[in-house]
Amino acid sequence: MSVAEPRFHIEESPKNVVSAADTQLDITFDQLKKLVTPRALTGDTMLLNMGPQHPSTHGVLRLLLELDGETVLSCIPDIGFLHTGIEKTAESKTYTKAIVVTDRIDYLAPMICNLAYVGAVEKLVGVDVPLRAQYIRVILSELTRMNSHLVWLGTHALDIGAMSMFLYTFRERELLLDIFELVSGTRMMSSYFRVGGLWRDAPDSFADAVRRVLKVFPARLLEYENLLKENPLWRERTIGIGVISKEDAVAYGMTGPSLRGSGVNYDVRKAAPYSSYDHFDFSVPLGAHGDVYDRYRCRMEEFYQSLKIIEQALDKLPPGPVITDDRKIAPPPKHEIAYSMESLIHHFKLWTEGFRAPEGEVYHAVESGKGEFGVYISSDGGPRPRRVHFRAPSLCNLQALPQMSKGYLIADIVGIVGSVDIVLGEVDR
Amino acid sequence: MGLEQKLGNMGVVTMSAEKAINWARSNAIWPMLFGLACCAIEMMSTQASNYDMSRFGMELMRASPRQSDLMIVAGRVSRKMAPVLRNLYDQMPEPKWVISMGDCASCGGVFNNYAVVQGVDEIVPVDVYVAGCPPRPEALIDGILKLQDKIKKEPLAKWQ
Amino acid sequence: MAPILEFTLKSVVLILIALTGFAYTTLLERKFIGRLQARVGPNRAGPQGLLQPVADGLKLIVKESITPAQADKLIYFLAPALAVVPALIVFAVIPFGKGPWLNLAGDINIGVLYVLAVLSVGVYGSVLAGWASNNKYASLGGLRATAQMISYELALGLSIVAVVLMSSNASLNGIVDYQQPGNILGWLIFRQPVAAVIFVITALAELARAPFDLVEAEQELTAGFLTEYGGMKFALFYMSEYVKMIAMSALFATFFLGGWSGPGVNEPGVVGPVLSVVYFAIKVFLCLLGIVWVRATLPRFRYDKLMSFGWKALLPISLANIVVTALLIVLGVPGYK
Amino acid sequence: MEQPLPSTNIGASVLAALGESVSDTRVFRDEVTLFVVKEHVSEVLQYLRDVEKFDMLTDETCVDYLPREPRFGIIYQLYSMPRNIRVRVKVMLSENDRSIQSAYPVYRSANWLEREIYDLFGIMFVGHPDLRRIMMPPGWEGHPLLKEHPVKVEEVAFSFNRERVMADKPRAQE
Repeated sequence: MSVAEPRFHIEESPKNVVSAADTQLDITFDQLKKLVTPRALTGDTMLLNMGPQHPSTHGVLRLLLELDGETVLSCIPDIGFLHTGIEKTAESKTYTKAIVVTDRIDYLAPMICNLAYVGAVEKLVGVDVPLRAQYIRVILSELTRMNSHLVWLGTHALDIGAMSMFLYTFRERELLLDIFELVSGTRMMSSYFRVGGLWRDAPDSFADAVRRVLKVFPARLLEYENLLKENPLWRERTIGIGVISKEDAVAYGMTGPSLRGSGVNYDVRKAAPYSSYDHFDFSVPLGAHGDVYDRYRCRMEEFYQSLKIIEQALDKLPPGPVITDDRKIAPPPKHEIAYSMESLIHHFKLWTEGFRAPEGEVYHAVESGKGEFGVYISSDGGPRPRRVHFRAPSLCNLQALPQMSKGYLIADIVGIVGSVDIVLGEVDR
Repeated sequence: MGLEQKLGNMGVVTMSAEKAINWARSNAIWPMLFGLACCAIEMMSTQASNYDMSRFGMELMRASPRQSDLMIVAGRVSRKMAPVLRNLYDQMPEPKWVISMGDCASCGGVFNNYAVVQGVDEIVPVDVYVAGCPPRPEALIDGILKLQDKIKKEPLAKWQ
Repeated sequence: MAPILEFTLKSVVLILIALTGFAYTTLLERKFIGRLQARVGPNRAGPQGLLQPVADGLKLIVKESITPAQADKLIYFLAPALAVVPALIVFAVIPFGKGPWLNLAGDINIGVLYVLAVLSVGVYGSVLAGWASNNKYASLGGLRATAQMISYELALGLSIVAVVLMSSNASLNGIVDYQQPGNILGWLIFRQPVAAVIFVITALAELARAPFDLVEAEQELTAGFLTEYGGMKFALFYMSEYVKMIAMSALFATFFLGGWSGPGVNEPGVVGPVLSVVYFAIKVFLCLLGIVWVRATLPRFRYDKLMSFGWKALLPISLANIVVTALLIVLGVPGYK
Repeated sequence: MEQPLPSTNIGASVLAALGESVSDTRVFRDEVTLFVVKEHVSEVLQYLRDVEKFDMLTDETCVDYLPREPRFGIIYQLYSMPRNIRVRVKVMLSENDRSIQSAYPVYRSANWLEREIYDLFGIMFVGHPDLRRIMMPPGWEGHPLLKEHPVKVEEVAFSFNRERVMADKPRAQE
């Protein structure tokens, strides 16, 4: 393999043999110069494209790596390969209809995205959610968090070469998907939460299904721990890799387990409890060193905390309605439509026009599996939002990748990317 | 394609060869390790223990397009990804097949907007469309079985 | 019978056996790893999926053969052959059973040297493939193959030296004979456990199997040196990997598990040789299962850790093992004579 | 300023310290928004970070208020980890002058967020180290999140117009 032939020479510096065109990025030479070390321009080091189709970039992330041997000198992420225009689409839909696109942002944790969005709309229009709905939301959010962490664990272990882990975690994931299917009728894109509550009450077998998860999971988690926690190869591959300090992590806006792995105690569930998270007793696992292993430990501990929250919520689950009785926001029950003129009008208005929100702007954040998932809505007083913006935790966490990956080997890069737990649907939206 | 051109029209010999080769091809489809979005997660579920695509000899997901026969376009294809996707398709050796998994890949799905390609058949020829958002693993397996049937009926002479 | 005819016949039979073995080793791996991962594994092609390797092979043969435009054509073409041939000719010296007929090249007295030499040639296939593909991932894979081979070849050789010291014989038949005083304790794995462990580790590294599969580390280098290979050329690399797996298992069985020895191999007539072949096959099969099991369990080594492990841990240990073995032999400790 | 700022949130001392830079404040649903004059945005952010301990820029985005003038609002969501409070800083930009000082020197997390705003809205960030498109492909023209950009790109095919729509649809070649 040799350095690529120069496609066009840069006039001022005839020594350069690498052109911006070689990187296949949309980049000028001056911009490239700032991103790589000077050695890359003389062909002394190798520029390697990783992605967008690569087994371990978790979708379609693309990394341009500058390598000296196998050591990474600089890492330039290139995103946008999954840019879906979700924010634009949400602008063109009514508040209720836009719930379906939020599922597809973080498709590993759709319920949490739903929760963030409906939470923001509830804040905007000022509506209260019945306690039962809040508790079911908490249960489902925590199940979703476990779902997200299971996929993370499987793919992260697969990246580092422990291939069986992937199949075990996906086996357990089916248990969770069964519950989502039970309540919403679909495995992944549930769209189960509505503004003001839930689509409908959870079926009777819901509690049993969740209890089954509570019963099965501890043993399965122990299996995972046995396979990885003390495995010398795993520790060798993760301890001291991809270190990021507290200050850097905060400056890059990292949130979630990636931030807590560095020892910063910030969890939206504790800092600004939503959906009655303050009713439950749980702790926030913290790391100390900010390396891949600590982030791994943080997420593993979160499994146990999630189980704890689910158990409490299930025990305390109150009876009652699951959606607000504000007919201007939530549709009336079907049987009312038959005999109440007013209900029929409400129903018609809600499904044709949607409800109107007061003019203003709100920002509502929840803790997703990846970090702080925020929704910013700017309303112009009409039935459609003027602007919806999703604050994606993966985007900010991924921003720190160049900082985290400097000086490590290629093999570590895949581990670091895995440990940050990105989901490209959310990064690109 | 190499073999068929050399064989030419040899009547019964080609017929038997055709059967054998199509049987082999339909039973050893190696998919490319290529996921885009939500559907990719369901594709991974399909490979995992509960649904187990390996029964069809398909667990050898190859990361390199040179070694793969089937491209499962799992998820929405953005305008930025489209040239990459076509490039990957061109790098696959013949014969090759494409499954368009999910609504976004098949027709744009809920995303009729500036960023998403309205159906991956604008970029690569598709053999089987699987509906759903995302399709259940059973639906994907059904799509694969449909593709196997299709492969079994393919005349060798078609692969010029 | 003219010797040339005899050799040809035996070679053909052996190669056929090796290739069938290769095909069914792939199936074994897929089935066994499937079971380990709570899956079923291939079961649609033929009864119980037994024809799966046939389908794979036939498909790969009739697949379009691509040569990248920028590749070094000749080397690109030769590399797969360079990988397969050494893997196949290792079998020449391995005694498959009792009696001269079950040994292709007869009893050559430098069998151990031959094995080491041939095995180290095999890596050229990977290196040249990586080089000729003109692909950055492939060349990284090729470089890794070189580094890995150099780091582990030495320890592999030294672990075999201990075996040679014990049996004072460099012929593989001699080593097997040495290990069969009639009971299982004659196997060298019990008297040379350190050498056996080192042999297992270095053999995995030599095979580039997990956890040492850095050469084609899928998650890091897409497919490593294989990235640009498809169709039949890819099948040849695939073949070389699995044939090497069988060869290494056979060598491990020969060096440490008493080769073809077992109860009843000294029976007169046909029974003895047949039994010996069966024993040998069982031992090889168990070794193969072990290799697959390791793959399903362990994470991958990292490149630099792999190197330092090879040079800083395995090499000194294997040297020390030789010194201790030599001392034990000189002192005449029971069991070490 | 009709109602006083909530005491749990940012204090009135901030307003006194920032003086002229803050043109207006608004409280909606207990969320405080500071309207900042465009020229002073860097100093305000610097002050909020260093003195008021707003150590994290959680989000930065843009809103297109199309019929209105000034047309664009750049939104900064700040969070103070030690004080556990949030504040929103808003800078209005007019249609004709779509540029603003970059927040990158103050908050490193602004890097990609500003690239995204540049890509989707066409706002220039002065002093940004690496301002290029991030979401859209290199050859893309225009900025899709502007209100004048249409949402739909393709007519939806129904049975009555299916033939006409399908006739225009591009098809891939083998």
